[in-house]
Amino acid sequence: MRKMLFVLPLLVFTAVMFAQSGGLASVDGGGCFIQSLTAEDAPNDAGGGIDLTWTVAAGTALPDSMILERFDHDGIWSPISTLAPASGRKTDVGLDNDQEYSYRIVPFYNGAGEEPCEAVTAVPQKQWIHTGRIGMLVTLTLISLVIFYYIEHGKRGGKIYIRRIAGLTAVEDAVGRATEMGRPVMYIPGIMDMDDIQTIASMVILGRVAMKTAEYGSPLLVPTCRSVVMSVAQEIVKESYLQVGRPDAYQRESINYITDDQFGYAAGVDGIMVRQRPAAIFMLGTFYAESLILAETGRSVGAIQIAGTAMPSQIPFFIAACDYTLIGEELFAASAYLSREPKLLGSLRGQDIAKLFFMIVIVLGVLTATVGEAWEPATKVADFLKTITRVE
Amino acid sequence: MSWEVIGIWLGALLSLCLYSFLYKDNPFYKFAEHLFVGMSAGYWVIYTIMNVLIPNWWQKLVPMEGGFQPIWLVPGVLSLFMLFRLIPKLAGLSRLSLALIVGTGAGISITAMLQTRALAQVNGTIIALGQGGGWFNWVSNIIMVTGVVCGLVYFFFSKPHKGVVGGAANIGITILMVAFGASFGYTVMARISLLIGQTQFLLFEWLPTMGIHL
Amino acid sequence: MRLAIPLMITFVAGMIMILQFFVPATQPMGDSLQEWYMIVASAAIFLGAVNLIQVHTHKIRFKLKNWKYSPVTLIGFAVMIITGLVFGIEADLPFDYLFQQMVAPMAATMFSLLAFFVASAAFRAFRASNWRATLLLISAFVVMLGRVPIGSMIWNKIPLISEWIMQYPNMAGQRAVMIGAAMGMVATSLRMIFGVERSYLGGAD
Amino acid sequence: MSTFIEKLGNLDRRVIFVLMALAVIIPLALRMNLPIPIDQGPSMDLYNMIDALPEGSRVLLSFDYDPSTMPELQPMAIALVQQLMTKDIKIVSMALWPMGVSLGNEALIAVSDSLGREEYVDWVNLGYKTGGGVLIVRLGSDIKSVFPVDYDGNSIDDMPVMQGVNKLGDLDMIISLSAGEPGIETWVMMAGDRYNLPVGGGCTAVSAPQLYPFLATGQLIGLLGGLKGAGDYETMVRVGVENPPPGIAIAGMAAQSVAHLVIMLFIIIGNIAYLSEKKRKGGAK
Repeated sequence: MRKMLFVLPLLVFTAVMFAQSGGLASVDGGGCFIQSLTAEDAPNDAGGGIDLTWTVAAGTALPDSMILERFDHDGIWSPISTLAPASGRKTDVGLDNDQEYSYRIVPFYNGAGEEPCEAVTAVPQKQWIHTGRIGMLVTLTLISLVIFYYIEHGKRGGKIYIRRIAGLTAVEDAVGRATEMGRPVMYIPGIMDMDDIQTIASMVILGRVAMKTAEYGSPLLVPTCRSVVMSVAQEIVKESYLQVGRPDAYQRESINYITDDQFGYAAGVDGIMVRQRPAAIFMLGTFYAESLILAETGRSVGAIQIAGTAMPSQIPFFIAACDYTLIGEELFAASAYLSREPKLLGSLRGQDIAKLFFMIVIVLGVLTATVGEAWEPATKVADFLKTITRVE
Repeated sequence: MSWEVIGIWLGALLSLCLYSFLYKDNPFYKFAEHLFVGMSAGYWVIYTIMNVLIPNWWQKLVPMEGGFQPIWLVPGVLSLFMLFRLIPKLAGLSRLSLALIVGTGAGISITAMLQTRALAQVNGTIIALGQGGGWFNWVSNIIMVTGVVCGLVYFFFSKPHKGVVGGAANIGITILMVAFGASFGYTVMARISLLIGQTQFLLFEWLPTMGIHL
Repeated sequence: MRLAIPLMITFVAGMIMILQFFVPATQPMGDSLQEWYMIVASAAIFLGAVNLIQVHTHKIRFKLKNWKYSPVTLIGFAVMIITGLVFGIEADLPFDYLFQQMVAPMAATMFSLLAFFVASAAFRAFRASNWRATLLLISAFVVMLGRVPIGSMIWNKIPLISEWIMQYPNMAGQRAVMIGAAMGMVATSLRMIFGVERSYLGGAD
Repeated sequence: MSTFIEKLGNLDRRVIFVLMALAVIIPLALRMNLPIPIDQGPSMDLYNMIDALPEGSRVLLSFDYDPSTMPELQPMAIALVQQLMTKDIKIVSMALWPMGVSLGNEALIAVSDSLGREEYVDWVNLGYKTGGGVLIVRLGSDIKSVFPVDYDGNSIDDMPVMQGVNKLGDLDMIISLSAGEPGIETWVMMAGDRYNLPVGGGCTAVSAPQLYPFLATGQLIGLLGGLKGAGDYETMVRVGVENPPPGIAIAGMAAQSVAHLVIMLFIIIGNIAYLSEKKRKGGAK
């Protein structure tokens, strides 16, 4: 429950939604070719930026070029940029926070500078809340609360149902079959590094699969595309073999690094497949184009293949070439499904509630937007929902 | 014989070695595969040193204009800890580096995924069903919205897929299948493009070196 | 206890990255953290390099199956490292030449194998075994036709139908997958940051 | 008879491989040429969006691919550069993929020479830096700190094309030619959404479906998908241009068509075999 306390600071941020405008300075040109020049603190930044906008008066002779000048605490006007002689906007960056800066525009006719227009002043400041992301902050806070609530609920022994996931019920059979045939099991954790969430999910599943191969006593091959993934995989598999009481069966050398290169990796793994002929192949993690190269070769050596990825573009290939495919979120449900750990089941329940929330937002939004075409006030709801889901 | 021609021959012969895999595993493929693995691994090591470690770390630790920035020792030490994996006694220290990688990755993912993959997509789905006008757009928009909602129902794990939920999940998986079929069909072209590219190389760059002009 | 410090680092790093997204004032902190993380993640490649050398020298020493090819890997690796260190990586020098003339064509060849695999996978998998498989088959078929000029020569509505499939059912499916997967990623990331999931550190709990 | 058809259903995949190879080699070797009708849609949107940019606008062109996806993306690069330079739009180019720099440079130099444009005045290639999304965020606050010098090592401070360009927000549009990640999606997430810049570009056909949702939400303003997109774009850019250079993509389209037909033929054969087997087994019951 303590973990939920972290949301408090987030809620405080949300509460301080007050506007933090650095003050808008603006002048009207009054006879100058610049009709108006405004300067204001650049919004939603870490400070050091001032937004300038200017419009050029219609009907006056346009200068050949214009120079934007800045007056800072050194006490001199210095040119910072050449502008095209048209209306425009510019953000001056790299300034010191909480210092006053003035700007003016000097017109150039035939190479000679003329009288500048009136100067404007602004003070750059850093912002403590990104105003375009408040809706998302609220959503993230709510989702986090729900997920942590159900994790706690699960830990305290609350009963949570989990539906059948075909690809995962097949894990045991696949490993068993490999043992019967006296052939190895291969586990491919995708081609991304440990900072990728799918790789992390894959590593957790690897722990479970390793327990099965340890129990059944079939060799487990884990070729990896990233060094860090290799060392994490070694650690996890070793731990699993230890837990099942078969530390003697753990073979560090069967978990190795191939190459960081996407297709070099595919070539290497294809080679291992045709030579070692694994009877079961798991492909879980982030995959790109190599997905089908691996899956078709695996298929050709007669392995049972269980694949899973959240990459929408690769799912169709896995479906076509593998016996079982975990689609999108099913990959993330796998660790809960295989381990039946209450906290993971709880987290899954939390994800479901979050999806339900999004479904309600969509349905409500669509209904009100549709009704809104005939009855104006309903659009307000739709607009509100669109606003909170918009993120800058 | 110029370096360019030698290069074309190297590329062409290695390509043919790899294509031989389509028939079956053979010594030519084994040779090319092993060479590919070794060379690409070497390439990435050099690449990492030259493009990441030197400009983004070393040159910040010891800037060219002189001075020494001790703060950059921190990532240096953490990198070293990562390599301690190789020394069993010190392997535990690599957990600190791993923790940094995983923590940063997780933190970036949360906001990026929620923003781009969830909220932006929900936002895009909130449309008026009559948008575009005409019965055809009504039907299309209804299919779209129902598809998204039912697709999400399919991903419900903690509710049995029975009754209404089961029905919706069924519609959901059906839409997903249509989507996957479409995505597969759309991709075929790209895959063939790659083969076209390689074939063009062999036909129009390699064959001419032997005096064969198509 | 041995996990306390790593878990704390994960928590702090994760929270900084979340914070810098919502609090502009903390962006510089987030930027530095990302640079550090990039350095540490990159430096780990040496672990892989050592492993590669170990695996192949082991194969050669014990004359394991196919050991005769291991020297090829080791020589390829050494040649790239040496040319890279001696000549640098600029264009038109040996390192770049070897990459352009050998590594790049091999990558392109492996990639192009997909044209063959797509054909064999489509042939085998796209069978009208039940109505759902039939739908998958039809949508793949129509979109495939819509992508090439021949489709519109057969019937000029085919590209439109294919476009419609991409814009509506396909988009709906993609969105459902994306939103669902995003929830999985958010939940997994949260479990990482708050130390609920820690098996990746080696050893459950 | 039925047994022959059923045998076809279990055809050795190597037969398919041979036919696929022939389907590509023959049209290329004979230089078959089929006309390309242009689709309305995302390719046209991109064309129109660029066409509407005023002269002198600045566009960031990012080459986020490598030689393996050159067949699809290089023709796009050339066609886009052609359109931009013809319209006198300044190009600030860079790459999120290391190999993209030299590929991009080839396209830039080739077109720039043919149209008489000047490096540093009309275009610049900043080169490659690692970092993907992180890099983009840093470009968002300061381009010069990330790229103090361009690809050739010249300081970007003195370049006319970089005058007034300090951060991403100073540009008018971002175009990414992307073969994966980091690429167009990264630009959408890290630049488009954050700095409210229009993002468009081209991608391999494989990644196009997953970018469609971004088109619908307006996060992407236009998209060229694969060789077809490249072919369309080549055709559009060539309209009204005297003596256009030969299109690379158009040549490959014939091979595409034949190869597609072969695959579809196999799907049909597979299904006939499957159905006939099912029927026979059903009849035997």
